[in-house]
Amino acid sequence: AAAINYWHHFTSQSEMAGLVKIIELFGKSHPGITVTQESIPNSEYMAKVSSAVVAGGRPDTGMVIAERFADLTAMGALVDITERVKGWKGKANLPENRWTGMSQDGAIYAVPAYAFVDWMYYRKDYFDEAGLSGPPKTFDEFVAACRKLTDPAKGRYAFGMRGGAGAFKYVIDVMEAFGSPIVKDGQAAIDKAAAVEAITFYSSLFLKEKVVPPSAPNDSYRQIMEGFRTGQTAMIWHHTGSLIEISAALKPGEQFATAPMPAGPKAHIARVAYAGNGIMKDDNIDAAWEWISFWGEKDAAITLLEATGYFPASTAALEDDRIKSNPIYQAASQTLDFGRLPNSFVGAAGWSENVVNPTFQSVLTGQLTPEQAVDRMIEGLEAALR
Amino acid sequence: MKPALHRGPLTRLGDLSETRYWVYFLLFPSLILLLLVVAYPTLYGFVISVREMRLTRPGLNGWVGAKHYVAMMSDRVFWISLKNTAIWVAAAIAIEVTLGFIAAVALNRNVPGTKLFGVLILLPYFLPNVVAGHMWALLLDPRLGVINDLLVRSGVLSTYKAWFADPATALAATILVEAWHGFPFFALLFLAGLKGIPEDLYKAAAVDGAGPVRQFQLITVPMLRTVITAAVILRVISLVNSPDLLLVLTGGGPGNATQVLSLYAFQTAYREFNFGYAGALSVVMFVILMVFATLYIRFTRVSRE
Amino acid sequence: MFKTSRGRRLMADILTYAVLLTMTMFCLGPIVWMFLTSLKNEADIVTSQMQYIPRTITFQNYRAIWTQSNFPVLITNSLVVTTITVAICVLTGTLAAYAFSRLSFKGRDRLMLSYLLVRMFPAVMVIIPLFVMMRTVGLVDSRFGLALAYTSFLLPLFVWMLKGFFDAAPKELESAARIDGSTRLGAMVRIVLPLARNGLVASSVFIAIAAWNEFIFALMLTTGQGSRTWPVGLQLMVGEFQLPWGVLAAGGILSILPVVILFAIVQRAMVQGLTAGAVKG
Amino acid sequence: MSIRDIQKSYGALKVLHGIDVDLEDGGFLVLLGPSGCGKSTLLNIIAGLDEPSSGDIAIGDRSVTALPPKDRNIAMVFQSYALYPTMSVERNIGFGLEMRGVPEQQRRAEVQKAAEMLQISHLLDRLPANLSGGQRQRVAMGRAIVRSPDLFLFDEPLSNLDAKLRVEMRTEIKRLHERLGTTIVYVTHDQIEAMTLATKVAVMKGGYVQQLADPRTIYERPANMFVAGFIGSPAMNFIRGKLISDDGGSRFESGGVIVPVSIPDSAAGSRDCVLGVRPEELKVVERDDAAIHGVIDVVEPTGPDTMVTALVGGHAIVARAEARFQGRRCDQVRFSIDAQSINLFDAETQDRIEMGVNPQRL
Amino acid sequence: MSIRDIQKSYGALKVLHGIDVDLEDGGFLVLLGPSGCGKSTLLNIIAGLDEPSSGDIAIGDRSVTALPPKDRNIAMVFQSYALYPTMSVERNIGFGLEMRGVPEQQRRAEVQKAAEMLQISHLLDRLPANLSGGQRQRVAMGRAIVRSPDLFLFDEPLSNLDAKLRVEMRTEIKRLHERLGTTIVYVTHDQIEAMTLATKVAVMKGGYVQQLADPRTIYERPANMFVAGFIGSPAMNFIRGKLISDDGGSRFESGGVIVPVSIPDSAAGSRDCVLGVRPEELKVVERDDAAIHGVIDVVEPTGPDTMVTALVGGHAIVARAEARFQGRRCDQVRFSIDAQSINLFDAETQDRIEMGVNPQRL
Ligand SMILES: Nc1ncnc2c1ncn2[C@@H]1O[C@H](COP(=O)(O)OP(=O)(O)OP(=O)(O)O)[C@@H](O)[C@H]1O
Ligand SMILES: Nc1ncnc2c1ncn2[C@@H]1O[C@H](COP(=O)(O)OP(=O)(O)OP(=O)(O)O)[C@@H](O)[C@H]1O
Ligand SMILES: [Mg+2]
Ligand SMILES: [Mg+2]
Repeated sequence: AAAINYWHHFTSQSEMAGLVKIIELFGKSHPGITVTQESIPNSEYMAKVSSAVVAGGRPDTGMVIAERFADLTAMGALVDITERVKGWKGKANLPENRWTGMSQDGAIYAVPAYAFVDWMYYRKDYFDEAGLSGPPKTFDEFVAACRKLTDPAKGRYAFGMRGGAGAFKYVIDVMEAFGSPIVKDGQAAIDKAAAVEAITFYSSLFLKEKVVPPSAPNDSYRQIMEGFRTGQTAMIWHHTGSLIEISAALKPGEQFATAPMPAGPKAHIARVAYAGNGIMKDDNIDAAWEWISFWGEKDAAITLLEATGYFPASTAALEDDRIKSNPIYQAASQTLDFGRLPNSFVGAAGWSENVVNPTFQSVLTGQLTPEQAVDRMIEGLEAALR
Repeated sequence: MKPALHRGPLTRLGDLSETRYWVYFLLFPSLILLLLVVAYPTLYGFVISVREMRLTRPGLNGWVGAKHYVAMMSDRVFWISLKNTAIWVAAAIAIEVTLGFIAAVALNRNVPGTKLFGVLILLPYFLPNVVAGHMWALLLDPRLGVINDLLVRSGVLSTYKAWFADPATALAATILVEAWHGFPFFALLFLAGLKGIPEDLYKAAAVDGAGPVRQFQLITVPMLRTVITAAVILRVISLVNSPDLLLVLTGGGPGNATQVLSLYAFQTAYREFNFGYAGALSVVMFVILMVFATLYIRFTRVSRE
Repeated sequence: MFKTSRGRRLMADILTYAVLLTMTMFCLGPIVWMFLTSLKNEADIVTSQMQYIPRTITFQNYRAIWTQSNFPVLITNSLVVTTITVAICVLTGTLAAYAFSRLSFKGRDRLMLSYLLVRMFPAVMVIIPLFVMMRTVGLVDSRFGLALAYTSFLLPLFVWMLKGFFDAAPKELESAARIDGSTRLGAMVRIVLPLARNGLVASSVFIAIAAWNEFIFALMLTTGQGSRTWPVGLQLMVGEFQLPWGVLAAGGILSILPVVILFAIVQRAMVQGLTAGAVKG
Repeated sequence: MSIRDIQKSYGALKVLHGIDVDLEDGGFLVLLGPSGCGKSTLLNIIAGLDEPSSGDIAIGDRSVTALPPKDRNIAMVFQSYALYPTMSVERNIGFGLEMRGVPEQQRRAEVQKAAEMLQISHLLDRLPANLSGGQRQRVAMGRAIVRSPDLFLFDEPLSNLDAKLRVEMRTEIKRLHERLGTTIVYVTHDQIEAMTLATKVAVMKGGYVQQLADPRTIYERPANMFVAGFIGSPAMNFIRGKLISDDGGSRFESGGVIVPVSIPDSAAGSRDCVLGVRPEELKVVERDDAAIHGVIDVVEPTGPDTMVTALVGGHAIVARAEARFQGRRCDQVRFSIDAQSINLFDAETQDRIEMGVNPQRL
Repeated sequence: MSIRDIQKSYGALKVLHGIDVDLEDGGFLVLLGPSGCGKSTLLNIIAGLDEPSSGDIAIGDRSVTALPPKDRNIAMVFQSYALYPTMSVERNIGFGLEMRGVPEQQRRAEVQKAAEMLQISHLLDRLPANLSGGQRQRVAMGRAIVRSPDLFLFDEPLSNLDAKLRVEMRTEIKRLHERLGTTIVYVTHDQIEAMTLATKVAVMKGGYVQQLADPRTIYERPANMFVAGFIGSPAMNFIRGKLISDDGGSRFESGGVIVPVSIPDSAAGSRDCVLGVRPEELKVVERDDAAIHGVIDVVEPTGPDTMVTALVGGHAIVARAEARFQGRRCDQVRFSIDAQSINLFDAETQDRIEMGVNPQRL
């Protein structure tokens, strides 16, 4: 009998419920292996992993999301599992694009399990009220809709912009949508003109158009969710993972609906971030492999979907009726066609959180102009890549 | 005393206690403990600060001398953090000392009910930083915050304000939270100090013609100076060193409006995995604290004698 | 004419009450609000219309925190870690404080000062080497290891406080006991410690509160549920996909209960102890 | 100064039961009594630091009962000196003037004058912590003097000093009083201080004044046994016995001790009473017909004198003998009594029995 | 007990400079000196509570220098009494026996015996907090007695008591010593205690023993001006002047004061010296040819006596006059000196100048 432990950043009630079920399932099919799970707050996950890498004490297995993949492999936190994957029957259900975010230089380090698919939630009732026929498809339409939906007198704003923790995600999205790459061949590749345009556009929603709640500079997940749920905002950008929470507060289809992210002038950006599991140390490598590959199979994926609404990575699971027949999920399915992986390069996390976030906040608060902000981002990116 | 005890190991320990080695015996456990849990890590921090240690760039690791310190001089965030740290600590301490003093003086009057008030006023100190942080985040929330609601209702504000989102108010808001959380510490120590002031001094001053204000100025404050000195220095150390409240409240934002050194070091180490630079930041904090403490202790001693 | 001086005293009393009440409101208001929040439904909290008094009182949040968060385990861990911390500090710190207070030896003052200075290295950088050390002796992720880490900043505080209390206990009592036939050790255990009892309680409560509330070390040095403490557990539940406010508030309320109870028990001893220590200060 | 029927209770505890005292201007009143008898309470009431439950106080000819301390124009010296530890000696002394808005220039001059009088001019820049006990005492007095108050209050100002200094400072205070002529109320439990300093002594016990008189009267004609025993060191010797009056006059008898006394209006008969005689009135004699025969218990040479404790019929009797006294423990010893100097007390009421003069010496 | 060349330094500060004292068994040694002279330090070293920097201590005939206090078989009474506040009086007294493993039964008996001797049997169940000062003092003594130690140590045991009680307890200690016969070392800065109690007094100053002798010698023939001034209250009067020796013998002259003295080996000439005379040796006389003429400055009746301070050529001179002395401030006063009782000190070394006897009375 082997015992392995597993680090993850599932914390909400629904996530934990899903995880517990998966462990249960796994226990049934692998009676010889016991899994102990340890949940670590998402924001502290990398801190813990890194200190475990420096000081020792890594877990057997851990959750790997696409954004962190590069950092994790760079610090040598993951074990190469290419050989095992090759001989694994479950590989059939995971097409090639699922693996790109989990491999580097041809070597595979994690088995994909589920995906966060970015999309937009909007208040259907507000849209109807404002005489808008449907969700905006481009940035131009988006701005136009925003203007209509905003009414500060009623305390209503069109868009719940995320300016606090996690804001970088959408800032980078908008930059790419305006045609600026971030990193090419391991070199900083931000196109300054395009990036400035992007930042100007995005921040103007707050600064000029004032279609964003004044609290935006410090709003993170919780605040934009509450803004949306309390009816303060009409649109928010997020991913499939929050569907359950919003559905609990608002009626799907009546009060709110989902749509793909609007397209930018140069590109249509929406992220499909696969998350998987990797092996972090090779003491119990066989048992560890059993566990992480189990996540890639259909049973586990469906279980997780049922509990959390996270999209399965496995194509077999995607065929499931519960996804196909639910209109709310259509936007996600559409996004799967054009969505791309998040940027992943060594230092991405640090740069995003410690440079992009504060500089963008500074733009929102008027301390920096978009030009200065972009300069700082480039400067920070070059430093991070050095 | 049981005769058995006379022959046991306790007796030997007792005999030891009459020798000159006793002092070593007494100091040994705590010294060893501190050397282990403090001295080694501190040394380690110093060493790391002159090395490159970036987890995500294992290839670069090695001796780099003063590189981090040089880099720090042109690091904008470092200077902002330094300034914020100074403001944050100074303002928080000033408010806490003031509030603590007022509370202690009021409690020391021993009006009926003082005991209850004493416990109630101490409550904030019992809360973990994490809880206090989240609680105030809710109180000051731009949508759900009751403080905004009260201010709007009373006409002070026209709309809800996002206190933590506006760089003009973010630092002040975090200071308020810290003050709320920390002032009972001072109240408790000052209360103890006040009880130690001889009653005769007040009587003498009353006979000499000093009113309550002068008595406070000329007796209460000077007599509490030792306690104030000690409490302030302990508090400064813990405020400078622990990032947890800001970690919970703002994460340093918006922009770098609430970035302080401890938080910056934390983020450098655990978000950018740049331990070398974080080590250098820590060393600088350590040196600043040392210099502060030395000057502070000297200054307060000199003025006392 | 009694009125004038009585009147003056009355004014002072009124002022005192005004100050105390204001302070109490300032201190208690947020906690009361947290309490109210903990009794509300989510719908009464996340609402565009401020709801002061819960429309329906629910204990759902408490139930939720109890079942979801592993609350009993977390609280037990916190209790155990705090207890061990206090125990270590009392065992080693008392000896050191006694030595500083009662014995004269070369470099005493300097050593005292260096006990204070060790607190000055930021926690952030202490964590990694500490972790390395703990791992080599197998203490990572153990409650004992965490307690040991706490001593790095609590032991000096404890020693400093307790020394003050020892200083306040008359030296002659100890001499008397030694002449009566105790060893130094015996005199310390039988005479000095009982005398400094209140001070011991006061110092212990101080560090107990600090240990109970500590976050950064607890976060970084524990991994498993086995040793995770309550503040970390709570923060963890908040996580990215956040805990509902009601549950969080319930957690907050639960987290002060043990401390308040502890304090209520030792309040007298603590205040007396502090006063005794301050007399000489 | 006059005190009228001052009463004071702390809750249910009554600590002063109607105190009446009058003191002429320039007088020196000593409140004397054992610990807890209410001396400090009374002094605090006079100072205005405490409020009486009832009664009235006048200083000079104005009633000050309702005035706060600062308006009573008094100065006070505390047992603990109560020097402001953070201020220099100069500022300490000048503090009362400062509070009254006296300009700096004048203040300095006054402080200088007081300091010279007390010989502490060289200490003006120091902090109280750096002074010796006697110096602190002087500073505390300086603080009082400089204000030229109507009334000085002293609360056991010497009891923190060691024996030697106490004697010196006592003389100093006496000299000061004679020089300044200010009225003084002085609290102490040391009867020698009371004897040497006072123009009037109020002996207190349990919140009552037992006797209010000049020191000599108090010493020689104490109103009751409490006063008699409290004043004098070593204390007055008490011998229980009987007062027998018959045709041959009156006499006191106890065991072998017989002392003829003259009681002006004595009914014939015998009553229980107590003879009080001070140690210095007992003379060691060789004569066989001395009044008292005893056995030496303890011999204590103090330098100028020798205190002899003898056992006389179960009583321990102390006598002050010459420095050259040579007796030792267990030796026989005989004392004569100067009948003029004895006191008689009623055994029951403990009050003094008034006597006439009987010049005969035994 | 014998103390050999005890030295003690605290860091750079040397507080004892080689102390040598011998005390016969059953003797009563008083260490007397002003505050800070090292008395307590020496006592603590004898007790073993402090280690000497060098030197040797023997009790009886065994050297105890290296023994911890518990093995020295001593008992000690502290100024603050140092009663264990949490233990009953009985346990307090019996604590030393308890520590030595004496069985309960026997302990009780011994405690009872000691308590009876000190008349505190009725207090055995109380806690120290509920005792009066004098009672605490007795308990502290009980704790010492019960152990029947080889040596008693007292560190200012009476200085926390008020004047009255101090005198009583002093007698008590004297009586106890005579009864038990145990060797005692007793620290005080009160010279009267030293005089009355000691069989041998060591006067200390600044870490040196100034004089070691029996009380009478110390009082009458002090080794130097320090000892002379320290012993006696009021202090010895010093008059600066010249010692003039010529054919007509030797005499002391200062202003109008002329006192013939007999110096055994005096070279002719004159030298600066100081005359010391105790207050009780100055007699107030009416004669015109008295040695000293002065003006009264302060008159202090103490009860049995009256202290008269007079100004004589710039010196303040104190004399002990009769209780009935009637002089007042500014009156003329004349004193005669008993030439036998004077002391002469070298003005420079301050040491005593040995004199022969000159029986003439002025
Ligand atoms: N604030 C108070 N509350 C209650 N009782 C008090 C208070 N102050 C004094 N007493 C009581 O009043 C009585 C007289 O106290 P006071 O201080 O006047 O005595 P004292 O004669 O000055 O004694 P001592 O010589 O010890 O100073 C004492 O029994 C004391 O316990
Ligand atoms: N632990 C110590 N460290 C340094 N100096 C000390 C220490 N203990 C005593 N001294 C110094 O040694 C000297 C003698 O002290 P000691 O206590 O023996 O005086 P003392 O004669 O007992 O005085 P007192 O009459 O005030 O009790 C003093 O100057 C004192 O300051
Ligand atoms: Mg008093
Ligand atoms: Mg001493």
